[in-house]
Amino acid sequence: MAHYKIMGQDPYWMNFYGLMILTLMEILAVGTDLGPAANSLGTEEKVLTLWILTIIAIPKFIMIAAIFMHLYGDEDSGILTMTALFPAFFILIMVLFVGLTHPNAASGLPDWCRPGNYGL
Amino acid sequence: MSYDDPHHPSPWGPHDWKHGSPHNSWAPFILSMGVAIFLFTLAGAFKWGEFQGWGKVPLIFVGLGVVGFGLLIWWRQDISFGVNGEVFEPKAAGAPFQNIDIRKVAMWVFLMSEMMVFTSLFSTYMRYRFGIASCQTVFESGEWVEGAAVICFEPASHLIASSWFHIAPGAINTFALIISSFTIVQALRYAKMRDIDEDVRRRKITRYLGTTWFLAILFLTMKMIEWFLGFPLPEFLHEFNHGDSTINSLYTEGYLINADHYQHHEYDTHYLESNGHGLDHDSDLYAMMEAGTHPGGHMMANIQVSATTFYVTTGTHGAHVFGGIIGLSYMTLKAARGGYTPDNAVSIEYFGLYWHFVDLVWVLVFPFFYLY
Amino acid sequence: MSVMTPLFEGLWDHYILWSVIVSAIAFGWLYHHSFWFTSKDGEKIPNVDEIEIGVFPKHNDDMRLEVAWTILPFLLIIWLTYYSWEPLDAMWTSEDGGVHGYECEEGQVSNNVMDSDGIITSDCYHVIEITGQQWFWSFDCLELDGSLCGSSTETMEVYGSVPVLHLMKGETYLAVMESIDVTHAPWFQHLGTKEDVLPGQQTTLWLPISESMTEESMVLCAEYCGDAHSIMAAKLMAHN
Amino acid sequence: MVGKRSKGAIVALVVIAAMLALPSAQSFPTGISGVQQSGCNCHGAVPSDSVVASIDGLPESYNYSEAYELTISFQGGPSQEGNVNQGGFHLWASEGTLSVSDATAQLYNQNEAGHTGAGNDQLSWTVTWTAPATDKNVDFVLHVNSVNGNADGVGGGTSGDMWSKVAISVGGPVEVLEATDPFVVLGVLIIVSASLLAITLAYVFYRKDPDAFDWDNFAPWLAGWMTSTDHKKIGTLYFVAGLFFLGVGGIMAMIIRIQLSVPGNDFLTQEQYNQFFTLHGTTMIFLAAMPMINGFANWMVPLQLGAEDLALPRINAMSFWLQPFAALLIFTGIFSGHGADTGWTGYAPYVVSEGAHYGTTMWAAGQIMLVASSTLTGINFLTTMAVMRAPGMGWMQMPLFSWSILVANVMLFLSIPAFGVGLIQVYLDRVVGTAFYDIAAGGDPLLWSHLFWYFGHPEVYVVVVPSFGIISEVIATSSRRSIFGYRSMVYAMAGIGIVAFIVYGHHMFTSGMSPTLRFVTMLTTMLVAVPTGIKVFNWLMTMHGGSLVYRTHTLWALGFLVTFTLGGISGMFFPSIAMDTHLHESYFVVAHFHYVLVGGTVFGFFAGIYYWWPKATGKMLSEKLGVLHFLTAFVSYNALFWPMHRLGVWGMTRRHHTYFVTTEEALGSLPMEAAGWNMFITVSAFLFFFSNFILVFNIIVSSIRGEDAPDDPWGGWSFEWMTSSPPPAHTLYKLNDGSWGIPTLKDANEHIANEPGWLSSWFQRLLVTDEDTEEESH
Repeated sequence: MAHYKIMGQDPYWMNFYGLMILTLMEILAVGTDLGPAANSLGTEEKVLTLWILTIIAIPKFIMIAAIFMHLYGDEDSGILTMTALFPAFFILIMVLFVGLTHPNAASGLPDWCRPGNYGL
Repeated sequence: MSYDDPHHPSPWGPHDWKHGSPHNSWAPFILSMGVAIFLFTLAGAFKWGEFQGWGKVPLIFVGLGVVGFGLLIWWRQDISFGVNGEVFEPKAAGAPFQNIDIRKVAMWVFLMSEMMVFTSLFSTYMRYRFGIASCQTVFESGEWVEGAAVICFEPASHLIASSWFHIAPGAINTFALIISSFTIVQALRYAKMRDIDEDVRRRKITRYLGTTWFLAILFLTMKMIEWFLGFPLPEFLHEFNHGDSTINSLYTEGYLINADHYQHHEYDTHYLESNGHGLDHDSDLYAMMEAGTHPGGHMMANIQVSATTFYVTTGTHGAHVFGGIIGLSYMTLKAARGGYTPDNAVSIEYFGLYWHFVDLVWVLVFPFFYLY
Repeated sequence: MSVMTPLFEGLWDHYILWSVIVSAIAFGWLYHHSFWFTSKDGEKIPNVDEIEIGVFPKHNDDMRLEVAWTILPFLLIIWLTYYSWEPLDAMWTSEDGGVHGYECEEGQVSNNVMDSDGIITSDCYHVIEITGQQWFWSFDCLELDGSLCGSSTETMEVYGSVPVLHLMKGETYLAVMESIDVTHAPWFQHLGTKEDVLPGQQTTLWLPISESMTEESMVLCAEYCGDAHSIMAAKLMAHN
Repeated sequence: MVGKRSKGAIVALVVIAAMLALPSAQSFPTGISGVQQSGCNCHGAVPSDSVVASIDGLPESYNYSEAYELTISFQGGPSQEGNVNQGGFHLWASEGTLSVSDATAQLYNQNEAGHTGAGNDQLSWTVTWTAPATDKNVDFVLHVNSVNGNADGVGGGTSGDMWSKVAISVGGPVEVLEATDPFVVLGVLIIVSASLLAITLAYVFYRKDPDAFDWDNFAPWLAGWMTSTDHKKIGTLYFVAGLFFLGVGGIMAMIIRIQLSVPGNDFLTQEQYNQFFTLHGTTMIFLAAMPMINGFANWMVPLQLGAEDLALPRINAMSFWLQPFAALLIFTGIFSGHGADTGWTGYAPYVVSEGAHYGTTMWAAGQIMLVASSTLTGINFLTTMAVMRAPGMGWMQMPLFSWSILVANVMLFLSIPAFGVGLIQVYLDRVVGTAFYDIAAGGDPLLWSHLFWYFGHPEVYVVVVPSFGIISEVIATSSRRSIFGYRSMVYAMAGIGIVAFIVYGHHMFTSGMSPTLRFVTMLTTMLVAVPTGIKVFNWLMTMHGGSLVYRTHTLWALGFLVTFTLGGISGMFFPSIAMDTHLHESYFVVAHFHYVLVGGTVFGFFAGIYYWWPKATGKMLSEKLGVLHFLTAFVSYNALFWPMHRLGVWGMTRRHHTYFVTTEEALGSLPMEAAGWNMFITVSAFLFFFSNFILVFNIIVSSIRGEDAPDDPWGGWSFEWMTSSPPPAHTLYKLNDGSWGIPTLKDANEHIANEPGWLSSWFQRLLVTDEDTEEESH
């Protein structure tokens, strides 16, 4: 249970309002024509949208985990946060090795993997 | 007597919880049997997507029925938990979890494995999303001919994020889940309040759990609409929807796991010309058509992999919501009977952790499957 | 009949050497201790560490020793890694030329040479195509001249009718491979090499035929592919 | 031909019973009228006895891929010389391919042939049938039409014509069991196995107390086992299941070895061989090794931690009961002759192709349940070890066996979701037709390999690490020393646990995976040698200055050191990619993993069984039989697996149902000596298999008239020796004041125990907020 306040208000309500606003922003970001903005940044609309969505998803993620799931402000928050973060390394490995290795296997070994590159 | 604990002679429940564990229970045996029957019979009813006839369907329900029966036993043993102060909530002894409820630690450990489940699904999605050229790219490259299907990746967001109406069910769901996350935390807050009237507390908990249950049902209903049903628009909105009177479901749009001849009007040069949008003048296809080396036409795509990753990932999330509904049904019932007191309010917290986790997954699923 | 390529044999001998050294240390130690530090049942057994039920025993450690057998194996594996890193240069060359250069022009020959480590380098290479399907191999010489590459079939006593790939000694080939159903893998036994053949994706495999290559050798399927996996065979003939 | 389907096995009886109960699932063309394009439009309404059809040229049993010229003819009916038209035929063959050689016959597809317009005036036709390359039972169905040739009347002049049909079946070079519907098979299977189980249970119940035997107590006794949530009872159930499947897997291995004893053997068909090695692997890893580990863990972890039970007893029962039902699903296929034939790795896309047997679906389904079981086990053990250690027992005072179970469960728990998701993808692909591994839709075969090995590599460590724990306990206790380098042992084990996740690419060095990833995993794989080396040297050093007591478990532990070190050394050959391209998928690999999984895991289990048997049952095992078991098993085991290294280097391939040696006349894949070595291996395999019955015999003798065991027969220090042998029904410990309760651990290294190291003090600072520290200091 939360024993603290956010801006003097109930933390659950505040968190709820915050999540609502962020979600609205997400939907607006998708619905709005970001083409010109993307062009001025020298990128595509899709890429810009993805960046906005990712950036909004992070605080949402933290807000739910920290306040609703009591990973902030409780006596046991520290160790439970550590527990929740424990798989991070393994998640990273899976995303790198499974998710992001290109399916069409490259035919060549890059230079940095070659002994010849280091004069060996 | 061979039962492990003479205090609890019945393995069918209910238990006398003052004594703690162990208890004999039939639930594990029956649940396991049910799962096996379900997996076996489901594979009898479909083979490689071909329906094998209705004759084998009742067997699936036998499997589900056995699972349900096992769950009932489990709950029957649990329903007395917390009533009349019969709480058995051991605390952790050793560092670093000292004085944390054991079951809370177990819940977090369980969530670790759930994280890996969704990481696996997301890795699958990333591998295909980045490994297969998107249909838009293939279309504009001109490396296709009318009449032969090309393999390409068509993200569901191309359909879903195409208009405000299409995105509506997903957007409503996002709000539904956030609100339900909030209501479950409210239920926990009232369950923990010691200084209010017992009856008020009972009603508050029941009401908040019931709302959560309702929002979860709403979530799955919206999902049905979005996947299979679609919905009609009131007349004054038609003009905002290219004059169409209905919003098509993904099913109607042909976005299916067996869609090896998928067509979309945006991959049709004739449509693009007649619609005034025209083709992107920078694209190779435009150049090829100008030069007369490409006849244009309607591209056909094999989008089975895209549909598969979409349905299975969001479906796994949906299955978690469904599991939550089953849990919530029991908890609401128990709350209505006054089964939650400040002493065992933690049960709501454990379920809440699971429920928030489902919400967290949606925070990732929604942008990457529905919007991007 | 030798199945070991000079490259494999070099690595193998080196690894065997270190294996013998490591096992000599470990087993010598084991046998010494298991005969030296013993006691008989019934004898009064000394209790040097004052072991007692319910008491976590006294630590019995020695930082220097433990660090020693962390560092020494680490050094050994660094050496072994370096040793087996070298042949990697020749295993996958990048698109822009490597030990096997670029694709041969019409009429050009590879003239491959093997160095003392067993690594083969060539002036250029020829491209051939290998297709796997349940349960036979097909070899395609593409535009290569009959004097460089050929394919035929032959009835072997035990495998029945098998495809035969005829390649020339001194020439280096790059096999571009694809499967039309499930995953297979040709194991060129006397070349000591194999690579999976995947459906829907191309993989490549170097086939440097050195002068010392045996005349005829088997090609087996080394990735389980279904019923007749074990008789999915082919023959490689190396001609002068 | 008909009637040669039985090889005398019980399996065949089951299948025949099932077949009698069910009409064949194969769909035959039923009568000429049912066959479109048959070329003779249903002349005559009913079949006629007077027309006799025949096929000449069919063999009793065919040879692989041989072409047979079949002469189709008929006699009788209205057909006569001089008719304008005389007859027609339609031939259907269930397997192989048909082809036609002249204009009188035509092909509809590779299974169906018929006559042509030009062949209308014939009484016999010729077609060629090419036999399949595998062992099948081939059914032929021939329809013939005898035509009177009248051109009048309605319906193309069919009046007065007659037809008839004949069905013939031909076997392959090796007999094949007929397939039947898995539903019926499972039904029969459940009844048969349930009755066997009932008989066994009744006997055990009777043996328990022969004098007071009373049927009225039987049901409650049985229900007591089936509903128990007590960690000791569930541990025993795990052992029963694990040992049972160790036997099943062993029998499969023996059958495999018979097949491989001589080159070109045909004891098994290819199909049968494929199913046997698939299920041998799956059984040994998932149904034998894992339950045995869980058996040890269930029994010993709570006892070693000084806990009353596991954290979640009912979940624990659930983890167990998922396993027998999963086993039932995994084995479903094999009894219908359609067991999984994918290898335990089940590589895509073969695993989702229709070429893979139907049993593969159930194989995946069963493993999904095992994944669920392992996840629940993981939750339970991780929680138990985190929260239920007795007072005074910090992480760094946990006995090493508990540590090994902790590390194993962390690895298993975090890696198995990848496998579960992969299996669900395969199951969905095979059942509802999703397209994860559908190549035609762009599916990626390597995705499965990645998901599988992301789990598969940690999994092999999961299986072997608990053995490390057992060996650490046994070596220390037998030497009467405390383990050398307790802390480096723990760090080494944790190191193995983490490295396990980043090395899996070495299983895919020849898979077409990105070479960069191959290079990276080559480097990481080399690293595995370091923590493993630390452990081996620490064990050796533990014996230094001790006084080794030779008991059976000591012998097994020393045997483990020998075989595991050899297995570890042969493992170092694989990360060298240039060598791995030759060794991959060869018998060198088989030798290596049997050295670590049998010489490591199973030897460790044997040591554990001899070590903890007195504690769990209260009876001593016979030392004489134990030593005999060790000597026979150790010698035959090495004779069994050591020669396989050489076979692998020579080029003997895994998963091939047979092999051929080069003779003077013919080229084969192996040198001549390979045949002799294979025979030697088979003989050793049987010796090894039967030597393990000494253990079974020892167990039986011990349960009937073994000596009573003291509480601490070997002189160990951890809590399991503080309770009675066997422990009381509700696990509690004998305290110093004579009462029963939860003990407190004292530490002989007080000064060290109270001073946290720099790492733990850093963690402490992270975990404990400032307020708490202040409170403590007050």
